[in-house]
Amino acid sequence: MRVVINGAERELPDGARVSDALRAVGVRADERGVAVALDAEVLPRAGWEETTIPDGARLEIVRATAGG
Amino acid sequence: MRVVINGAERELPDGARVSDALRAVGVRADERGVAVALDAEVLPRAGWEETTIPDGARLEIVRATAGG
Amino acid sequence: MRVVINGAERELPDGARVSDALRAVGVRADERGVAVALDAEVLPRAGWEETTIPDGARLEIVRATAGG
Amino acid sequence: MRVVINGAERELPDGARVSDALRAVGVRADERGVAVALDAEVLPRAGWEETTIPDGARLEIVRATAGG
Amino acid sequence: MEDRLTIAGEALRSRLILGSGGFRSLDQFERAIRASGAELVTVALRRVEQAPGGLYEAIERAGCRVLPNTAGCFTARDAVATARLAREAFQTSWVKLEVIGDRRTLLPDAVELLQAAETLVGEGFTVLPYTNEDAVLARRLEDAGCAAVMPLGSPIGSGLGIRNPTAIEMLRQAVGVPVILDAGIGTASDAALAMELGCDGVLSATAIARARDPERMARALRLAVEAGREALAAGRVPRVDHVARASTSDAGLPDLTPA
Amino acid sequence: MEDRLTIAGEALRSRLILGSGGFRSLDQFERAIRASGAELVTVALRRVEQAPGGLYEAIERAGCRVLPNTAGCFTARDAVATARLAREAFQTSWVKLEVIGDRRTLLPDAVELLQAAETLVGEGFTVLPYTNEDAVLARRLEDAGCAAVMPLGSPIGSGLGIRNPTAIEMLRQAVGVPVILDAGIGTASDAALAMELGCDGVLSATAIARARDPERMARALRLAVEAGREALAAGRVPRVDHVARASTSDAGLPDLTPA
Amino acid sequence: MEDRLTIAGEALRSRLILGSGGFRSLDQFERAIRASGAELVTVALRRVEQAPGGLYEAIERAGCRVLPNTAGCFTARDAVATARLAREAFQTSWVKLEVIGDRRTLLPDAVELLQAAETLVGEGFTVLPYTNEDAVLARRLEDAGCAAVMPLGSPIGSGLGIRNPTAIEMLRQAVGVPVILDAGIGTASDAALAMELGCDGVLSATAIARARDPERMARALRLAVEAGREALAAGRVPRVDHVARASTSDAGLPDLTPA
Amino acid sequence: MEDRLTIAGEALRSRLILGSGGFRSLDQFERAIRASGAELVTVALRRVEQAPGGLYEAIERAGCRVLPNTAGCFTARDAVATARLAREAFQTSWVKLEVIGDRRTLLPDAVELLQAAETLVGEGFTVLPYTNEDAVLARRLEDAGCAAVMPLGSPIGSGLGIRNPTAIEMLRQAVGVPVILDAGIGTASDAALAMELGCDGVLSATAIARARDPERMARALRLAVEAGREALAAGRVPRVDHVARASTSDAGLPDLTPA
Repeated sequence: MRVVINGAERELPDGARVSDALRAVGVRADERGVAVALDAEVLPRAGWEETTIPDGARLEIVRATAGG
Repeated sequence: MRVVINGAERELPDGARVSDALRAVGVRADERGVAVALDAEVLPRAGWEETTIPDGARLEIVRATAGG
Repeated sequence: MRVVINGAERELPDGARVSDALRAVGVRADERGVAVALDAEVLPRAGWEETTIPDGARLEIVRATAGG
Repeated sequence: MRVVINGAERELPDGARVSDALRAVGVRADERGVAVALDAEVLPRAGWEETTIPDGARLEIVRATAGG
Repeated sequence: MEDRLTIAGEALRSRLILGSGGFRSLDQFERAIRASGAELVTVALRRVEQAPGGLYEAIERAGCRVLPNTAGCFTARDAVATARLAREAFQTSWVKLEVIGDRRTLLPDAVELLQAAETLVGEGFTVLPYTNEDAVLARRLEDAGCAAVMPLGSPIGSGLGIRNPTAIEMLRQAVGVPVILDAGIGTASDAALAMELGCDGVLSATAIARARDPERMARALRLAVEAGREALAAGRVPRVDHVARASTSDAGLPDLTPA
Repeated sequence: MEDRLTIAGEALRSRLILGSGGFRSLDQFERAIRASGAELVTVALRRVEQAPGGLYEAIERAGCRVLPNTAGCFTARDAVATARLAREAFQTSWVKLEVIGDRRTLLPDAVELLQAAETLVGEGFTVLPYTNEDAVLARRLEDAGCAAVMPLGSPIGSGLGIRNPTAIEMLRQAVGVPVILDAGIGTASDAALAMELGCDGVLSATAIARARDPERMARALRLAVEAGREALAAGRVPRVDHVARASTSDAGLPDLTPA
Repeated sequence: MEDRLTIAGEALRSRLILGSGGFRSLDQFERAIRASGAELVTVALRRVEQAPGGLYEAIERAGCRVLPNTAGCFTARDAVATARLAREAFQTSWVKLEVIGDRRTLLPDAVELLQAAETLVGEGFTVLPYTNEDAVLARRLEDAGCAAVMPLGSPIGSGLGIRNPTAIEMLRQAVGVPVILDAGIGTASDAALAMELGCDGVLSATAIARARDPERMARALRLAVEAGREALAAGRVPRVDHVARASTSDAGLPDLTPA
Repeated sequence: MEDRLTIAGEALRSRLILGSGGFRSLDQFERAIRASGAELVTVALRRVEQAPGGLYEAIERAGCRVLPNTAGCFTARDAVATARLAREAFQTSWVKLEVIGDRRTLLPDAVELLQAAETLVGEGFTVLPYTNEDAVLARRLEDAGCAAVMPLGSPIGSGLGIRNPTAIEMLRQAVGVPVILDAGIGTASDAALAMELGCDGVLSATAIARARDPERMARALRLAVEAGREALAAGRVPRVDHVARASTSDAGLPDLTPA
C-alpha cells in the first residue's frame, strides 16, 4: 500500500505497523524525543507496535531540532 | 408612568412621546448633534415625534462633548 | 623673479605688482570676494595695485568656496 | 603667638612646633592618612617635630574623608 | 496633483487631526482649531446633562467635520452601540473606534477592537481604530476593512512621544491604508518624527489642549506635521556612525604659515 | 515686538543658517537658499584654482549674507589667519570659528578654540565658535566675548541628530548668548528638537545639501525650526510615565446595555 | 529563602532560559548551556529527515529540561497540534507558545495566540506564550491561565534590545505571573535592563548562539541577568535631570591659597 | 594571561572602582567595599575637624588602596596643591584629578584640567583625570601623560547613565590609555553598557552609596562590569532593523492539517 511519511509517498507492505514506518525513516523504536502523528492526530508511543497503518494514511514523524 | 432618562427616574404622562422626554431634559427637538437610544436601541430623529415611550422604558439622550 | 602663488612656483617680471599676480591666476582685479595674503599677512585690496612683490615671496589668493 | 589652624585663629606658645598644632586639633602625631600644609606648602611628616611655626602662620591639617 | 491625506476616498485639507478634549474654554478651543488647520475634529458622546452643548456648533462654525469617538468603551458591544448613536447624532459614518482594555493605561484591547471593527465595517461605517503599535493587528484591522489605523506613540495624554519608532515603521510597512499616529504626541518634534517614520497623519488632543498656550501649540504641530512630511519626501541623508563627513573640502586650503 | 534671532545686535530674518557645502550644483544651491529662508550662509576660503567662483555672487543674489568659516584649521594660529583673510575678502567681521582637533571625527579642540576666540574678539571680530556640548567651555567662550556659541548635536555630516539633549539643555542654561545647534542635524525632527531644547537657531549644511531633494529638505527644516520655536513658546505638556491621562471624561457616559 | 524564578509552582535554578537555535555545532551548544547556567532549553519539532538528532540527548546530558516551542506556526490550530506532538515527544506539558502573524517580522498574532493559549490551558498544558509588549493582551493571556508571559523586547534575532522599556514596565505591572523577556536581547546590558524593568527572567537564543564566542556570551548573559536582578532588589538611586549631586562634601575644604 | 585593568603598569584585581562618598555609615561602607570587589577606593581630603577619621583605616582593613581625588577644586592651582597634600597623606602618587568648572553641573573645566594634568605629570604623579566625553580633550590628556582618562557618562550623582554612547565610543577609539567611565552610572545596565562600549573600567560612588541597599548594588555593579566585559569579548550579534531573523528553521515543519 501507499502511505505518505513526512510528506513523501512510500510503498509499505499491507498491514504494516507504525513501528515499520519508523524503521523506514531510520528511527529506532526506542529513540526518545520522537513523536508520531497519524493523519494529523498524535499517536502515543504505546500504540506504535500494534497500530496498523491504514492505506493512504499520512504520517508525520518528528524529533527535537534546534529552535529559539 | 415612570421612565429612566439618562439614568434618572422621571414621571411622564402616559402616552408621552420621545419628544416630550427631550423637552423634559431641556433639549430643543430641532437641536442638531443630538441622539436618542430607547432601551439601548438608536431611535432615529424621524421617530421622535410619533414614538410613544413604553412604561418603564430606558432613554439615553446624548450630545457631543469634548473628547480626544 | 620667482614667486610662489598658491603653492606653485611662477616666474614674474621683476617689479611685478600683486595685481599682476592676480592676473596671472586669472582673477580680475575688481572681482569681489577675493583676498590676498603676502607672506602669510593679509594684503588689503587697496594695496594690490601699488605693492611690488618681493623676490621669492609667497602669495595666497583665495575666494569663497562651498563650506559647511 | 597667633596662628590660623584650619581657618580658625588660635593662640600658641612662641616657638611652638607643627606637632603642637596637630595636638591642638586632637591629631595624634602617629596618625596615618594625615597631611599638613604650612602657609599653603606641604610640610612632610618628617618635619612636624622640628619645624617651629612662624608667628601668624596659616596651617591646614587634613585627613581622608568620604568622596566620590 | 496635491499631496493630501485621503481616507476612504475623501481628501482632507490637513494631515493633523484635532482632539477636542481638555481645552479650558470653547473660545480657546476655536482659536486652536483655526491655528491647527485641521479639518477633522474628534468629539465624544455624553448625556446631555453632562454635555454643555455648543461644541458641535463651534466645530461647524470653524468649517470642520466631526469625527466621533467611542471613548470610554471597554467592550465591542458598547463601542458598536456608541458608534451607532454617533452616526445618528452627527449624520456621519466615520468613527474613531476606541475599545479600551485597561483603565490605568487606556491601552486598546486587541480582541474586542478587532471584533468591533468587523461589526461596524459590516454596517457600513468608515472605521478608524485606535490601536497599539502592533503591525500584525494593524494588518488584521486593514483586512477587516478599516479605512485607516491609528497606532499609539505612547499612552494617551502621556506626552512621551513615540516610544517605539521601529514598531511604527514596521506597522507602516505592514499596511496599505493610511496610518495616523494617535496618542502620546507631546510637542512638535514628536509630530515631525511621526511623519518621518511614514505616518500619513497625526492626531493630537492633550498636547494642544493642555499646552500653556494651546493656540500656539496648534500652530507648532501644524508646522511640524508639514515639516516631517516634507522631510520624508526630501529623502534624508543616511546616518553615519563614529566618523564625521566634512561639509567643506580641504582642497585648495591656503598655506598661512608665517615665514 | 518680533521674535527674531539677534546676534551681536543684528536681528536676522531667519533662525535657520545654511551651510553652502555639499550641493550638486550652484542652481540647486540657490533654490535651496530660497526655500530655506536663511539670511546667513556659510562659506569657506580656498585658493582660486580650487574655488570655481560664482558662489559669493549667488549668495548675494539671494539677498543673503556670507558667514565665513575657518574649516580645515587645526590650530588657533591658522584659524586666526583665515579669519583675517575672510574679513578682507567679504568685508565682514563675522566668522564661524572652527578649530578641529581630530581629522576623523572633526571634533573641535577646546583649548585652541578658546585661544583663537580670545584673539579674534580682541581684533574686533564677531565670533561664532563651533564647539562641543560642553556647558563649561561654552561659558568660557561667552566670557571671552563670543557673540554666540554653536554646539554640535553629533559629528559633522553624521546625520545622527542630537545625541545628548541633556548636555544641550545644560549648555543652554549656562550661557546668555544665542545658542546655534551646529552639526549633526539629519532631518526635520532633529531641528525641531534643537529649538525645543532652547536653542536660538540651527545651522544645517549636509542635511540639506545631501538630501535627495535639497530644496524640499530646506523647506522642511525651515518649517521645523519654526515649529520647534513655537512649541517651546507654547509650553509643552509635562511627560507622565506609566499611566495615561484621559482626554475624554467618563462623566455622562450613556448606559447602552441591552435590557 | 531563595530568590528563584518559579513557574507553575516549579522553582528553576536560573532566570536565564536558553534557546537552542543557531549554534554552529552541538559541542559549541553544550559548552554554551553549561556557561549559561540555564535549566530550561527551548527546542523545536521537525521531521526526522531534517532533524539530525542528538540535541535532546545533549540537553539531558547537561542536566537541563526541554522547553518545546511551536515555532513556524501561523494558526492556533497548528500551534495546538504541534504542542500536543511535543508533549508526546518529550513527556512535558510545558510549551513556549508561538503563533506568528507575519513572516517578515515574526511578530505574534494576538488573536490566534490567545485562542491557542485557551485551548492548551484547557488541555492541561503549562503555557508560556511569546507575545508583544501589550499589557492588555498579557493580562488576557494570564486570565486565560498562562503560567507566564514572554513579551518581546524587539523582533526575533534583531539584537535591538528593548525598544520600549515603558511598555515592558506597564506590562510587568499589569500581570501577576512571571514575565520572561523574549526576543531582541543583543548583549549583556539588554539582559540587565530587562531584569531592572522587573522581568523575572530572560530568554536568549540568537544573542548567544550567533555571538562570535557563544560560550563567553552565555556567561556574560548569566552574569547580566544576575546583575540586573540584584540591582532591582538593591533599589536604584533616582534620576535627577540637569543638575549634579556632589558625592563629596565641600565642608572642611582646606584653603591652599598661597600667601 | 589574565584580563585585568592595568594602569601605569599596575594590574588591579577589579575593573570597578568604588567612590567612598555618600554612605550612611562606615559599617555599610565596609560591607559595600567587600561586595564590590574593588581594589581602588576614592577619598577626598578635608580639614580634620570635618573629617571624622577611620575611613582610611577602613579602606586598608578591606585590603584596598586609596585613590585620592581633588573634589571641590575649581582651579588648576588648587587641584595641584590638593594632589600634593594627598600624596603626602597617603604616600601615593595616584590622583583622581577633578577640576570643576561649574558648581551646578559639576562639569569639568577642560582648560584648567589640562593645565593641572601637565603640572602633576611633571611632578611624577599618576594622573587619572575626570573629564567630559570629548575625544579630543581625552587625546590631549593622554598626550600630557595621564595614565588613564575618566569621562563622565552623565552629571555626577545624576544616575542618568551614559547619555552619549557614541561620544564614549569615539573617545575610546581616540586614546590608548585605559578609559574609566566615571559619573552618571545609576544601575547595573549602565555599567554593563560602559564596558560594552569599550571602557576598561567603571567608577561608581552615588549609585552604590545612595542605593536603598548599597551592599547589594555593589554586588550588582561588580557582576554588571564583568558581564559587560565578557559580552564585549564575546563579540555581540549585529543589530538588524525592521526584520526578524528566525532562530528556528522552517525546514522539516510537519504538516498537521486535518484530513
